[in-house]
Formats: sequence, C-alpha cells, structure tokens
Amino acid sequence: MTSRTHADTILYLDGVSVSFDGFKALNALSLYMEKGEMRAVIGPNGAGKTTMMDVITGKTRPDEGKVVFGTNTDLTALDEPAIAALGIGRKFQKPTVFEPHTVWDNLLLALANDRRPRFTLWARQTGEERDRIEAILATIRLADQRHRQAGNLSHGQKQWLEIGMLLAQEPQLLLVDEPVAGMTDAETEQTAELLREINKTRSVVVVEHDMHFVRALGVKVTVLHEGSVLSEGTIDHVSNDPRVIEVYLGR
Amino acid sequence: MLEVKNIVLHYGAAIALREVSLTAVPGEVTCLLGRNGVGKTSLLRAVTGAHPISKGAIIWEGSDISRLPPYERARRGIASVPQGRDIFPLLSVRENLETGFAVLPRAQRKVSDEIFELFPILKTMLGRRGGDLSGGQQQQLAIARALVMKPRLLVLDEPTEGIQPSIIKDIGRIIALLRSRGTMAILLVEQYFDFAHELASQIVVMDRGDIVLSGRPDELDEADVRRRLSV
Amino acid sequence: MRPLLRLLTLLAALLAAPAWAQDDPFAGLAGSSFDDIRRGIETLATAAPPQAAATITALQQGALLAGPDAALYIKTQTGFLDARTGQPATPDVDALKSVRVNNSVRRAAEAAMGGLTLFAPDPTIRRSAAEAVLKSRDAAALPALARAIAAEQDPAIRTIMQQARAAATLASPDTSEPDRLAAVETLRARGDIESRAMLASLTNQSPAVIAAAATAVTAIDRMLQLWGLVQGIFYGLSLGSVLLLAAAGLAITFGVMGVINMAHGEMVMLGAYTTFVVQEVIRAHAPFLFEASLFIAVPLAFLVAGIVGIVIERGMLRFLYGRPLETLLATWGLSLVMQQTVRSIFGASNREVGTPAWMSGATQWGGITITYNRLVIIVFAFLVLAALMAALRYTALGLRMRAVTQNRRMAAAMGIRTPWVDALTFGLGSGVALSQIDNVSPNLGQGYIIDSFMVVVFGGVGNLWGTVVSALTLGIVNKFLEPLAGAVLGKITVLVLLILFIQRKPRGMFPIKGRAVEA
Amino acid sequence: MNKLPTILCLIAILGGTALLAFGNTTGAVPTYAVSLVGKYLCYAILALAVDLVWGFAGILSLGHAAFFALGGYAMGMYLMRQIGTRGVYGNPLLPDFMVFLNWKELPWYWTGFDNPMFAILVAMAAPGLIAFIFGWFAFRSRVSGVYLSIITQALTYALLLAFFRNDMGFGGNNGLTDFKDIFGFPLQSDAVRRALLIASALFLAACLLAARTIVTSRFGKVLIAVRDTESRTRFLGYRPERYKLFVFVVSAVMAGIGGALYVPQVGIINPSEFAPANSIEAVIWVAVGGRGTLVGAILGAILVNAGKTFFTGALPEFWLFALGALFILVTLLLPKGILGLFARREPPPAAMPAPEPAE
Repeated sequence: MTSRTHADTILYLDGVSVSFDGFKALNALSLYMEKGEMRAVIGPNGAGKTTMMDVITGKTRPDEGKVVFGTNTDLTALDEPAIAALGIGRKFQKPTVFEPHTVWDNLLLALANDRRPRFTLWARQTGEERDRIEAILATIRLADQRHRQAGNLSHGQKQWLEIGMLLAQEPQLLLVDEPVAGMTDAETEQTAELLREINKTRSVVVVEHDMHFVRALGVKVTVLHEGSVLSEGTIDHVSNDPRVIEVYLGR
Repeated sequence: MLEVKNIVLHYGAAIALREVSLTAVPGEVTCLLGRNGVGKTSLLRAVTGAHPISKGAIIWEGSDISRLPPYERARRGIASVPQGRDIFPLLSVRENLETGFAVLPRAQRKVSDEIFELFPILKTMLGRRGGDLSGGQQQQLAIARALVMKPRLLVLDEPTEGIQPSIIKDIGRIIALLRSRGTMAILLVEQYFDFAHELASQIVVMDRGDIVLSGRPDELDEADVRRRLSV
Repeated sequence: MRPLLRLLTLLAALLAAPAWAQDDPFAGLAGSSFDDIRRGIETLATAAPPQAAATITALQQGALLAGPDAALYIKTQTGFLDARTGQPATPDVDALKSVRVNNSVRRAAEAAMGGLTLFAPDPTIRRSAAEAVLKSRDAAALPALARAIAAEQDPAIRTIMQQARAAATLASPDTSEPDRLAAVETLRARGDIESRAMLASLTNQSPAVIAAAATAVTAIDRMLQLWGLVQGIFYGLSLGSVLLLAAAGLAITFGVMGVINMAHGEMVMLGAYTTFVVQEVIRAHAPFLFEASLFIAVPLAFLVAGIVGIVIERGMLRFLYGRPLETLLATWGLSLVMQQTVRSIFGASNREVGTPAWMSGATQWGGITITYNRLVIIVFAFLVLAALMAALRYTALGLRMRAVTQNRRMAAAMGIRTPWVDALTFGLGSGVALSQIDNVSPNLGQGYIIDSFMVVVFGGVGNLWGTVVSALTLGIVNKFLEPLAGAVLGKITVLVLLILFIQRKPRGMFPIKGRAVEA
Repeated sequence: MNKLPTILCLIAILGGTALLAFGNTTGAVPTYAVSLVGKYLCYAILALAVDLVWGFAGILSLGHAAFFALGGYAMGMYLMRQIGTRGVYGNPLLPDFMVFLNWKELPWYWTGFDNPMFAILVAMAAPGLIAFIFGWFAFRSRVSGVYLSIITQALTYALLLAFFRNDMGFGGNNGLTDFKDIFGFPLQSDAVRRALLIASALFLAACLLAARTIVTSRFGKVLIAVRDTESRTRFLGYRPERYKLFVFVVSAVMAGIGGALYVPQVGIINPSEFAPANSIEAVIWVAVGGRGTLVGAILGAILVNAGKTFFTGALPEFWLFALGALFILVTLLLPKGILGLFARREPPPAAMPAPEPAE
C-alpha cells in the first residue's frame, strides 16, 4: 500500500520492469487507473503494451515492481486463473475464441460460475444462465449466429464474441488488446460504441494502434515507449506532445 | 519495373487489400502513405511474398512473380526491410549481413566497403549480437543487410518508426543517394509525411485496403493528403 | 617364515664363508657340496659383480662348468667363456665338470636372479624385477636393493625400488623403528591395493609403527576411493559420449527444427549397418584394410544416414511442419518400416562388427584403467561435436540454418531457400546419428530413442551445449547408480529422476530464454 | 456431438457379441474366434481411453499401454492365486515362479488377491493412482505437448524395466501365466470364454457411454477448450491442470479395466505389455478411426487388430511394413481418420491466421 492507492483505485502499477534475455520489455512502468475509468494505451511496436497486459493478468511475472488491483490485492503473487477469478478479464490481440464450440457454448463457458471440474461435470444449464447469454448475444449482435461454430465466424464477429465472453465473466476490469484490428469502418464505430456502453459499469483498458478509433473513444490516453510512459492526457494533449510526434505519430 | 495489378489479399476472413494496383520504377521512390491498418504493410507482404494474394498479379521485370516463394523473389533482386526490423537476434552483426550472400554468386560474397561508408556505426559492432543493438542501430543494420543483396527493388516498411531524429536524417540521406543512382526501384511505406514528401517521386495514399489518391508530390494537394492521414 | 629362513641361511653363509670368498665372490660356485654352491650363489648375488647374472643363468641351465683352481667357465654353443670376465677362454675340456644343481640350489639361484635383475641394462626388466621384489617382501634383497637404488638413473624405477625396500624393511626383523616408520610412509605414498594389504597385515611391529600403518591404511583407502571415483567418471564419460553421439543429431532435428524424429534410432542403426557392410566387404576383398575400416565406415555411415534423412524430410516431414505430434506418429511408422527392411535384408539376428586391434587393450593411468575403446569413443564423440559446432558456426550452410531457425520469414526474405535448408539440416541431424562400435541388429535403434530424447530434453531444447552437459551428466549418474542399485534399477532411477526433473523444469537445464521463445 | 454414431456403435458391439456368443453355443463359431473378438474389444477399451485424453484433452499419451498392463497384472495376480496347488510345484502358498526363485513367503503386496473383487478394484486403482501422481506433477508444472508425450513414454519404459526384474515379485520376464480358474469356473471352458466376451462388450459399452457423457458435459466443453486454447481458459478462470488430471485418471482407470478383461482371455500377462511400441500402436488405432470421435477409436482398434491377425497369419513378414505404412499414410493423408471421411462438411473452417498484429 502506498499513499497513492485509495478506495477509488482499480489498478495501480508501480515501477514494473520485465526483461527478456537482456531486452527490457517494461522499464519501471508506473500507471494508475481509477474505478470506472476507460483508458486508451497507445505506442509503437515493442513499446511494451502487450507485456503490460501479460503482467496484469499473471502471464508474465515482473522482475521488479508491484501491481495492485482494487485497494490492496497484489497481483504479482497470483496466477492467471486466480486473477481472472478476482474480476479481471482479457481480450487478446488475436481473437481467441473456442473455435470448435458454438457461439452459445463459448458464452456459456465464459459465464461467471464455479470453475471447478466437480461443478462443470454435473452442471445443467439453468434458465438464469440462458437469460444472461441471450442478453449478451443481443449486446454483441450475434443473436442470430448463436448456433454457429465460433471458428466459422468472420473476423469481426470473433472479435465481438470475445468481447461478449469478457462481459459474461462480469469482470470489474477489462483489458482489451487491439479490438478493431481488421474491422471495417462500420464495425469499428460499433465497437467503440460497445466499449463505451461497457464502460458505464466497468473499468476498461484499451490497447490500440488505430488513432481514429482512440479519438472516437474520447478517453484519457497513455503513450508507452520503450517500456515506460512517455506521455499521458487527452487525445489532443498527447497528439500535440512533441515527443509523441517524434517517436510514434510522425509527420 | 514492378507492376502490381488489381491484387486482393485476405487474412482469414478479413480482407486487407481490395483490387490494389501500383507501379514502381528504377530511380524512383514510390511512397505509400496512410493511417495505421489501411493495408500498407499488406501490400509490401504481397510484393515480397510473405503473404499470398487471392487475386491479381505482381509483375516484376516482365514476369509474373505472384506465385513464387519469397526466397525466389529475393533471388530476383527484391530485398526488404520489414517493419520491426526482424534482425536475427542471436547472429552477430557480421553474420546478419552475411545472410544476404545467399542470393549472390560465390565470387561476389563480400560485404562491400561502401556499406560501411553508408553505415560507419556497423563497422564498429561487427561482433555484437544483432539482438543487443539499439532500435536505431538495428534499423541501419536491416537496411545494410538488404543492400548486401545488391537488390534492384528495395522495400522499406516504416524505417523511421520509433527511431531518433538524427538517424532518421541519415536514413533519408541514404534513400536519396540510392534513388539518385537510378538502378534501384524503392517502395517506401511511411506515416511520417515530411520524410516521405521529401523523398518520394510518387505518392500513393491508402485507406481501408484501397488506394484513394496517387500522383507526383507536386501534383498532389498537400492539405488533402494530410487530411487523409490525420486522426 | 621363508624370508626369515633365507636370511638365516644367508647370515650363516656369510659367517661360514672362507677368507677368499671376500675377494672372489665366484669361488663358492666351484665348491663341491650343494651347500657350498648354494652359499656361493648367495655370496655372488650379494656382491653382484657384472658377470654374476650370466653366471647364475648358466648354472640354472646346466651350462656352468668348474675347472681346476676354482676356475669357472660358461659353455656356449660355440665354445667357452670365462665366467668371471665373460671373455672367451679355452680350458682343458677333460678337466671340466658341471656344477651340480639340486632343488635348494635352484631356489637359491632363482632368488639371486630376482635381486640381480635389478641391475639389468634393460629398464623394463629392472622395473619388473623391482615389482617382483616388492611383492615378495624379501628381506634378503635389502643389500641388493640398496645398491640398485644407488645405481638407478630412472626416477620411476627408483621409486619402485624404494617402495620394494620399504616392504622389505618392514619384513625384516632387524631394522630400526625410524626406518620402519619411513618405510610405512613410502608405502603409503604408493597408495595401491598392494601396499594397503602389506600395511594392513603387518606383524611383530612396535606400537608406533602399527599406529602409523593404520593411519596410512586409512589414507590409502581414501586415495583408492578417489581413484575409484575417477574411474567411475571415466566410465560415465564414455557412456555419456555414446549418448551424446546418439543425441547430438536429435538436438538438431528436434531442438532446432522441432521435428520429433522417432526414427532417429533407426538412423543410428543405418550407420551401424554401414559399418558392418564396410567390414564385410573389407574382410572379403581387402583384409589388410581391416584396421582402417572405421575410417572408411564412419564417413560412409554419415552419408548414408544423411541422405536417408534428406529423403525423409522431402518425402514426408515437410508436409507435417508445425504438427509435432504428427511427425512423432509418422516417423514412428517409418522406424517400423526401416527395421523390417533391414531385417529382410540382413536377417533378424545379431551380426558381428569387429573391433580393430588398435581399439582393444588398455593402459594404466594413476589408479585407473583406461580401455582404448572407451577412450576412442570419448575422443570421437568430441570430434564429432566439434565438427558439428564448427559446421554450424563457420560454414555458409550453418549460418543459413541458424538464420532459418531464428526467423524463418526473414530468412526467406533474404533469399535463403528455406526448404533446402530444412532438408539439409535434417540430413545433417540424421547423419550425425552415430553409434558405438558394437554388434548390429535390426532393433539396435530402439535402445537409443528414449535415452536420446531424454538427453535433449534434459539439456534444454535448441541448445547444443546443453545437450553435451546433459549427455555427460546422465552418463556419469548412470554409472554411479549402477553399482549402488544394479544396472536395471539404476536406469529406472535415472528415468524417474528425469521425469521429476522435466516436471520441475520443463525447458531443461539450459533453456533458451527470450522473446523468440515466448512467441 | 452427434448421437447417431454412438447408437450405431452400441448396437454393433452388443448385437455382434450376442450373435457370436449364440453362434458359439450352436457350434457355428469356434471358441478361438470368441476369444479373439473378446481381445479386440479389450483393445477397443484401451483405444477409447487413449482417445479420451488425446482427442479431447490434447494429451498424446505414449504410455497408456502401461495402465492397461497394470490392470492386467492385477487380474493376473488374482488368477495366479486361483491356481492353488495345481502349479508345477504344487505349493499351496506360493505361485510357481516364487517357488522357483526360492521365496519363502508371499510378498505383502500379493495379499488380498485371492479375492476377485479386490483384484478388480486394484486393476482400476493402481493405474488410476499412478496416473494421478504422474498427472499431478506434470499438469501442474505445465508440461505439455511433445514433452509430455516423451515422459509418458519414459514412464512406461521405466515400468517395463521394473517388471522385467525377478525380485519385483511379478514373475519377471515370463510374467504370470498357466491360469486355471476364474471365479471358480475353468478358464478354458467355452462358457467362460463366452462370458468373458460378453463382459468385455458390456464394459466397452459402459466405457463408451461414460466417455460420451464426460465429453458432452460442460466439463467436456471446457476440456475441448483446454485442448485447443489452454491459455485462454486460464484467463477465463479455469484451472486446466485439474481438468486434465481428472480425465487422465479416468482414462487410466478405463485402460486398467481393459487390461483386466484382456488377461483371462489371452491367458498370459508379461512385461512386454509395457513396451513403448504397444502404447504407440494404441495411438494409431485412434488415429486410424478418427481422433476425438470415441466411436472412431473403437472402430480403429478393431480394424487394425483384425488386419494384424490377418497379416501375421497370411504374410508375417509384411505386417510391420503394413503397420508402419499405416502410421505414415494416416498422418499424411487421413488426419481425421476414417470417421473424418464421413464428417458433415462445414463451411470452410477459419484456420487461416488472424490479422498480423501490426500494420
């Protein structure tokens, strides 16, 4: 606990460093997010965006620093399932859905529930579960695709299904990695809208390359460069920051 | 001369290029501009053979190379400097350069002094591992490595991304020098308008997998181009 | 009690010797009684003039003749020699009579020769004489030893003589305590089983000597244990080298290319059969080449297995890249086909592969025995490994192989023909599947496959040095577990330990770290 | 999962077995054929067990024959105790091989094997326990893929070496054989043979139903998700190691049952059953029939073994060539096995790579 963490904090990274074979993927990264906030994270390739997500979700253990979730839970001591159980959901850069399963089953497996084998072995689908899945299907606009195999969905549909799975988990914090890569304009608009909708009840971190999309989100932006924060502020603030222009935006 | 004719490229179900055409001529820099995610890198991948195209043709020096594997294209004189540099991390700088020998006849397998004149920094780090170099040094190594192949088409993908300004200037000078020799066609992908504008013989602006504007830099309305790049 | 008896007789002989015996050590041999002759031999041996050995040898062969005035002659095939000078002589043949020999004389002659050969001009004879005296612990040899030590030039032989003297000193009843203590030290320095036995079996000694001997025995035991350890390490290294030879190729095909080649053992088998065929051809057509057969067979084995490897890669594996579990099944099927093919051609039984003479035998180094075939396999394994590493590091193909493994897409963009490199890499990995020189059978490869995979996985995939360390470690661990647990249980223990190890460190001892692996 | 193949398969197993058994009572079917088919059905249980872990959890076990053999040994020990004084040495207390090795008393781990229920319990518990210990270590430390396959192979190899030892007390090289009775009935009688065939069919049917229940439950859906995208399930809060462990143990128990039914029908169990080759062969049965289909595993086991019986009789030299070629051809040309040929064609699967990260 440090003085900066208080009741309104959802996530606090303090001096987090990660290195792979001499290469510093994260270099004393510090970041602070309030409950209910949506944050966009941008930066050039290799700036450490994905590594930051890995550290928060327990996939990678930092060499130094700490990651605090909520008021006082240290995430660095926990593994992925434990962190997921705390209420942190993650959407991957490459959409990862369970391809052999139907859209419905994908959501069913994601629903917040007992995750232990002894439960899943005997579990029968309840009416309440059905209602929740229906609601999510409506939100992600895949209601008429419910019986299709997830592997056969279009790229944009998979991205949405994965967001839907995230919602089904009912997390407090969502980490969303490049949600609009490979989407059409219309899909991108709808995704921005969807994320804003989600943000009404949950905190969200969005990693994105597409500045257009980031602008459409209209939230505070953090620019990462070489594993630490280069600039932070509104989209206009960071896009006028000479250092950001130099290393990332160009022109 | 490189002629790209109506190519379509898919990543799985997602479409990245929709019937794109362009040409690149020796002695000229053809510059692709556009925001993130509009298909610039996909176009380069189609040219170098890193990703197959679903439709269209790629004609290089008179023959269709669109079904050839990437190494065959390299042997026909196409060298690339990919985004992210793709330096071989565990090979030394010298070995990285020597990977370019694969396309040369045995007698020509030597890193010419000219390359070290262009990139003096590399000469001092021949024994270092590629992965240990800084981003800017890696970028220079990547260009030098491509030049070892003595290419007739050089494909560069955002060579200025994440690089400090002094090195960007060096890289600009080198591209200008290569252009002035007239033996090499250069295909350059950029987001950095001023850099591109200065070097380009021809500017091609892409958006959503399509070419939306193209022409000589002096023919194009700069404000229009900038508007299409803005966020 | 024999030494004591002999000593007494020697003393008696010295006391009884007439005055002339002091001037002419040969005189006693011309005596008439067996006792005289026996004492004469002992006198001669003690004095040890240059001709003594030749004279006693002649006596033993019945070629020593005595003439008037105690003259002595040695009969040769061509004539006579004066026994005292060794110069040709022309005695009156009729006046000569043989010096007679009975059992006690014969024994005395033998004992005397033992001491006298300490002075032989040939160093190997001197050495074995010294060893013989050491073993006999004969106190009677003490004077001869003293002179031999003074005269000896070769320090190694002198050391043995000193050790022999030490043994004799301890055996002799009338040596001083300080001498005995020094003798204990000398034997302790020798430090082998023999000296340990001598020190452990001392009788009639003063307490100080017994205490010193006991300390020395403990010290020798420690020493012997140490040598045992070194010997075990040597055996382990040779076993490890066999593992290394089998696994080095796998480290390339599995570690570098990600192909689970279950037919790798069959590559070893192909190499072994190549050796067999080469030897058969040599036996039939050019037997004089047999000693060189390995120099012909090894490169051929490399080529045969390498070419088969390339064919496998082109014909099968290239369709299976990125599906490691399926390469496993397909290559297993291939291994069955290869075994059956070899069985159809060469029969199912064991066929003999001969070991060239230069590979048999052994040498002693300190307290350990080094057998040549084990030494050869160690040297050979390291040569192969050095060649492999040099090929990867310094040749154009090696550079391309490394480039392809680090970044396949970029390597292709540099104009490297990746399919070719794949085929050649697999060929190289298959080619270095070499084995020890042993009899061959179609199932030979089966014995290697699990061990080789264990070596590669234990060492850390993609790391040739890791493979080396792992092969040698496993070899040594195996050899040390064997005496403790028996061969089979030792092997089981190693397997179980490995299973536990892999579960603790799934990437092996020396994992390659970094982004390339994470991806 | 489609119900139809399972139903057809159950009808074929039970119906076919009933026909055979009836044919045998009338003399139309020779008894050796009854035992042969019984043996195939035991192999089919093993194949089912392999498919359960390989097809649905992605665990390519190259050591499943070890569980089969452990079950077999447990049953073999019971059958040894049934011999009583009818052995060559007529020793009332010790089996022949112990008398031969000069053992004075029965080792402690042989106690209780006079009781068939105990033996059957051990035939299930021993493989289950070993699978549990092994899996607990392996899955928790995230050993997977090829590494897991290699260490399962090492496991069975270690057991092979161990059971070859005389002082293990399991008959060493020769194993356990010369059985006389089972449950008090003579093992060689036609009626017992028929009963064993029917028991095998019933157990196979039960295992098929159990496996199907598992893989179609929500647990099974998680398992398939783990197989394809293990890390994703972790980020959803599942602990894949628990799922794998459960199914691995169930599968080992199933293989043990198969082994226990196998031994009385072939009359012998020896260490060669632990040979790594046996485990790999079981994998190819599954691959031939169709991985991840359950019914395909049964089909593959029966077809390949029928082929083996035919070949080893007609063209003994040819069998290994055929088996080897089968491995190669199935992996190269028929990655989904025989059942894959009949699978309903779905619209093109999205196996293509998703967009590359950066543009």
